[in-house]
Amino acid sequence: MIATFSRSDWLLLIAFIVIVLTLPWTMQPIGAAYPDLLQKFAIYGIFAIGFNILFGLTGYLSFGHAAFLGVGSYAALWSFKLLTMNVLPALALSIAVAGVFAFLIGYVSLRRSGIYFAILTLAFAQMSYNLAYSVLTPITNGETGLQVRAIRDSAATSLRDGDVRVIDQFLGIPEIGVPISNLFGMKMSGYSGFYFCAALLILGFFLALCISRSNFGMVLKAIKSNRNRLEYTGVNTRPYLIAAFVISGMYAGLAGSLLSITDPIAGAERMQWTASGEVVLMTILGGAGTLVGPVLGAGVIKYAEQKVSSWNEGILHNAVALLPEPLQDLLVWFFSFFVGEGWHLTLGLMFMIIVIFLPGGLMEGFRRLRRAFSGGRSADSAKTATTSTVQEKS
Amino acid sequence: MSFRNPSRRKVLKIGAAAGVTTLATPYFFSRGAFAQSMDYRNAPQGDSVTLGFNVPQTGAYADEGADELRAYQLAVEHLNGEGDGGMLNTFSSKALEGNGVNGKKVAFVTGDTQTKSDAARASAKRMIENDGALMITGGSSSGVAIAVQGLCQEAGVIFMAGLTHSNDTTGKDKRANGFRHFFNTEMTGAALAPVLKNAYGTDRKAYHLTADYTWGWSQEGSIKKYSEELGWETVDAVRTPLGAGDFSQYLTPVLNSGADVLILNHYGKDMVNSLTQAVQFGLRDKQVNGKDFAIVVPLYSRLMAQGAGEAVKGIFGSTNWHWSLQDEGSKAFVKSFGEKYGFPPSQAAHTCYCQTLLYADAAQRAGTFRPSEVGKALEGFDFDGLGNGPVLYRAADHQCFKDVLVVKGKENPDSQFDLLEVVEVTPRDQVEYPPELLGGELGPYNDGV
Amino acid sequence: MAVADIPTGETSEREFASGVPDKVLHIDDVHKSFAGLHALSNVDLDVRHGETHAIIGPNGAGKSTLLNVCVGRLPPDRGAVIFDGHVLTGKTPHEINQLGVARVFQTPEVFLDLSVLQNVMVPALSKRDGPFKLNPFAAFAGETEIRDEAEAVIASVGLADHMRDTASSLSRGDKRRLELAMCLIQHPKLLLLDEPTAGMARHDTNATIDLLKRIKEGGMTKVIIEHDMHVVFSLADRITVLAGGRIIAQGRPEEIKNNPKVKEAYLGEEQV
Amino acid sequence: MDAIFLQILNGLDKGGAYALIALGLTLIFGTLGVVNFAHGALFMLGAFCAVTLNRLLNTSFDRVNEAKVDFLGKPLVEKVPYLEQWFGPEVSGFLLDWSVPISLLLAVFVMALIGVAMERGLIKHFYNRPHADQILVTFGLAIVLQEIIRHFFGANPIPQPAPDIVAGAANVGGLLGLGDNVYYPWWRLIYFLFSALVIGGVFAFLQFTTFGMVVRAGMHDRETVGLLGINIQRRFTIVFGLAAVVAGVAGAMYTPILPPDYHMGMDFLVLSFVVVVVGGMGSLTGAVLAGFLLGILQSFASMTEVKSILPGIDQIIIYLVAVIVLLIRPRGLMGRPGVAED
Repeated sequence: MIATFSRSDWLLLIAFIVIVLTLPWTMQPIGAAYPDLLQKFAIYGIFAIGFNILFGLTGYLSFGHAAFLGVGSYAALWSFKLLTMNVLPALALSIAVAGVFAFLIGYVSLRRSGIYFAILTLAFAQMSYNLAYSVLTPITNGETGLQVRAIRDSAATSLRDGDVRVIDQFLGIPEIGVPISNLFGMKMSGYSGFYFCAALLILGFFLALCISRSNFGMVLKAIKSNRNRLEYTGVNTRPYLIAAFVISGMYAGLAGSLLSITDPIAGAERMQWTASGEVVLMTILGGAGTLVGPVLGAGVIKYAEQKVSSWNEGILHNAVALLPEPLQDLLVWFFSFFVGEGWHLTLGLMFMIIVIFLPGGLMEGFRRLRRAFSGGRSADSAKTATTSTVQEKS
Repeated sequence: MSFRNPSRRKVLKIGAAAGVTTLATPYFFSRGAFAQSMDYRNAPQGDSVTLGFNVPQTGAYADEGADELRAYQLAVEHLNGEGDGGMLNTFSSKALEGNGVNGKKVAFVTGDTQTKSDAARASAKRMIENDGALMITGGSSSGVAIAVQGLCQEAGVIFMAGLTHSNDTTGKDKRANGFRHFFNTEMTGAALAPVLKNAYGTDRKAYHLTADYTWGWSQEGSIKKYSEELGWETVDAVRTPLGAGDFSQYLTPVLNSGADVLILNHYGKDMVNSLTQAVQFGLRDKQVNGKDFAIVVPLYSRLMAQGAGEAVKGIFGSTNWHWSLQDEGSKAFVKSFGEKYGFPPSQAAHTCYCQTLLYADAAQRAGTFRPSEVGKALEGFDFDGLGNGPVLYRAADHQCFKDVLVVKGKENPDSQFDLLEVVEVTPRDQVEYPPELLGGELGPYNDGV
Repeated sequence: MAVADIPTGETSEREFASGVPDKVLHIDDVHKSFAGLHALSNVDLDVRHGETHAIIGPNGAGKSTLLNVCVGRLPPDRGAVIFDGHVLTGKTPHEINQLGVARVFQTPEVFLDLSVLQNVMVPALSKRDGPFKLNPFAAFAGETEIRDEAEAVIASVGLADHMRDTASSLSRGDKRRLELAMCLIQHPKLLLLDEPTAGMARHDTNATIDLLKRIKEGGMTKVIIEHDMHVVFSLADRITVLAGGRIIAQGRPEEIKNNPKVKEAYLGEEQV
Repeated sequence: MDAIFLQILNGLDKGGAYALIALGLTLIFGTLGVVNFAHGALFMLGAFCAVTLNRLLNTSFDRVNEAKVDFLGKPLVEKVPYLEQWFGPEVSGFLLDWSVPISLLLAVFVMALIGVAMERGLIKHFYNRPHADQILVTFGLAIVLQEIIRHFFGANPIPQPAPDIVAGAANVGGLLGLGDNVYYPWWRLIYFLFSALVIGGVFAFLQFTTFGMVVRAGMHDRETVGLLGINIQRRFTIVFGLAAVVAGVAGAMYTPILPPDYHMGMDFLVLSFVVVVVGGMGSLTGAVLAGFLLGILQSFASMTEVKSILPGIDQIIIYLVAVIVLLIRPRGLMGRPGVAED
């Protein structure tokens, strides 16, 4: 199977690995080189890659993927509370639970397509969110969020407030206060947490590349292209769609699990429809159907959420400190609409601009740039550029 | 809030300094520096110390967040010796001299919690990991406060909670590194009960509408406990979905339930909507069981009450602080806030200002920013002059104990800010409870090393 | 995609004696009406092994309905369609295809986002691997045998130069060739063609006729629905004439040409 | 019995609001084929028309009142509305009291303008783009619109009281002979009547005018209408304007029930989509039917009697109904096949 990668696929994979692993250095100039944001880049990158397997390949727009993210987080937390602080069981449990959950929702939702499918997934996710916030509080700890606690003294303490961690207790792993998630002793916060997420991001990217290049992936793309034709070609599209839905749900579960692993708390708002919308935006912003686009989109949105929102007027003033006072004030006044508390406005405008002018997302922007630079040389190179578009997309 | 305001600009520039320096410092260098002084997390290296103000800048509580941020900026100004000094002049502890803290200028970074636990933690992590903040403060909901408090405990910095009213913050979910100045539902219940008894008597039937999440339940529990002690009967307690918008389907059953008091355990937009609609349904003007029907909103926020407009008139509730208080501290705070921004501060602004001052004072008295030392300086600290009379920071649960205000919607307000009038100041000893009551465990301090 | 939503009716597979052994397709007394309007009534039709059978008729005669009944898109109200000993009635399109029935649409239906080679690989793999195979790691790029065959088929329809182009960049005529290639790779026992030259220029039409003639030499059974008499008489071995949902004539081309009933049905239609 | 009657009233009232938003949404979808995620924002903009009018009427100058002091102990600077200065307190008081109903005039004008501008400037370029693109660009627009509103009006809800005379509750029981225990707010009754009127008006407009006939024909088969040489484009613009006006007046009239804030559009967005989908994308009757159905079901699901059997049912009832309806009727209650399925 690996033999079927073309040379450009290998180059893409290697470039991806290099870029991801060097993020702590390359992100410094823009002030994003700190563990939490890097972790979020990787985690939401995984989420978006998985979402893209459904949306980018089959064209089915799910508005409920946050539900799987949330379920994955809760599953990981319960693994911490009941079994062990080691992250491997948590990962496995999250992916499995999210997969089962995705199968149930996908089995029902995929009976419909188009907007009806989107609303069905939205409805399931909103039901999960509403219930998790209120009546399911015994499992989710509602508004406060599920957290890791110290080992409970007696069975009278509820499992929400006191953990059992049977495996750790059995192995006699000592605990002081509230323990930290770890991979055989290596703690999963800070940079080690980032590299753990990065490794899984690379693995997830590699799997997505495999799927994209496989016969299975080709059928998924054919579904997007012309599902009716595919049925008359002897392909039963429904199991393919369910498989794609479950796989992308498992990616979401993995992402949710990593959220809990790097930061052991799980809240219901992760399942809200706006969170589902966020991953749609990430994917489209970067370029749906491309491999790198969703990761890029995830990075841009998380950066905006974390950094652009923190640029207050003071920072703006410093940024333009070399300019004369009145001009400074004018610039600061103008930009203060878009940064700090105005970062939502920036986000909204960014989407409008991307969707209006670059329907293929940022990746299409790069392609156009590349074409603009190579297009001057010969008609031939322009043609190669178009075919490489196909290559890239396929 | 004009950008031309010179004093504000100056503060902002200082505030930004920290952000920009760290922005430009490659992390390996800063890590190296950190490694040299493995004293405690984010020990300040230069001549300034960075605080992280984590408030909701987007979402339903954005206005509250904006007010908190104003208070923080004012506090930083006062700590650095600018402006009129505000409550520093009335504060009983005189450790702070208006030249920063421990000889270092105070700088700050800001972040947006979006009133979501995930976003709030991410934002706090940025301030700790990237901007070198060694204290995080702010927040406008209990879910967020508890989430960020847990994070600060893990990271090894101090958390000074902003507006959080749930018992859990300093109860079940309390942490050694976390401190709360704001009051809680338990105190609300204890403070409201006697006032309700005077106003409405002991023979009442109460109907609760409760926001269906932890804070709502906690509030409902406290009010039930204290009102039933009075002899009130609880007819029903109905849970309403968060953000329901239209509450009509929950209000109509109240009319025929035989209840004569409606208790709205809602906050924020839910409170505005349910109260507005309850009044529209004529509940405030009704007669039931031969008594005037009454509505009670246990936790009032003036900013939010503005949204309910006329509907708040005559409605009882509790609040942490109100700008119309006439003690020296409150007057000084209202003056310096009002002159800077042109309107009086909210209770959220007040608690955030106090928390910043209290932290700075504790660090000054401890002579270090090490969380464990600062924490010990705060534990059992008795102070006065910050607008609530004599206050104790209880060592056992890191909760402030002070008088609680019972307020009522004003019948004839003078201005748009003049919505509430203080009807009773319930003294501190009436709202105190044993620390074991709410459970939880502080655990050890974490200095982040 | 709406297919899955249509009630499938009686699906029990009855044993049907295939009767004459060289009958590939047997349409047995099929009725279909839409809102009281009889689109098909009493249609009996046999298609013999290896023949090219054309179904003609004026507009609204029920040709497309008949085809849709054959491929499982529409359930008949009564009667059955038997293919190669299997009852097709109530089966889904992909099941019918797996039995060996391939279909060319009226307007070329291909996978516009995929390359020409991929367009042909999809049916090739569905023939080999069945209606569903979950193996995200298997890629045809590594399977020379089946790929070589696909490339050969593509070359045979004259698209060798377009192997790596996306289907959306093809001309309409080329899309039709591609669709034919997609059917041919499956070596279907029966190929259904729905107006394969509709909307084509004369030049393209002739090229398509040539192509279909070549396939005919391979001995594949074909049913063609066609409007263009030039095409019909160039290709068909036998012709069935539908009018008003009923079969009015059946026979070899020359018989049909001279059938008065057919002339009557086509009265006013320029092509006869 | 009274309780059930009141819940039906609640449901009708809620349903009226849902139906009004969904009506415009499904109209836009049916004629223009556009999925408009900014429709909630239009509802919000309508509500802010009421706020704006109130602010305009309150435009005032400062007058120092030496007799009173402000919170800083300085002489109180009173805001005196120009209206009061010019026409005296009685007229200005009357205008302010009736500002919500009066704001309907403003809302009709402003929303028509916004609607036309939106269609000409943005939406028309998206007729042939995939639904996902339409969703995203209108979602982006919704964020931009609400952030602009937040910039000027803040994040807190702003109270907009109904006129005094209808601010209280009506003795519905007395009117209908059900006893004296059934009270219902006047304004909600008015809102229900208002929504019924607007819905009726829109239906009449589409049913009995030539314009409406063309639009309905366009909803049925856009290509054919285009082929007839009718300038469908101009009509689309008007339809979009109409939908914006319906959403806008629905929002303006809703302000006394729900004090408006910048985010209210998003709160209604998901709900209105569920209503449209349950009704069937592109079906006007479906949207109205689904609006009232969901409103009434939501009201009943909130009753303590129901909740004690199914805890949390009121949290999910809307979505649950959507799922059930879509699984039983693939295209919603009244949807046509082939619409919005790709």
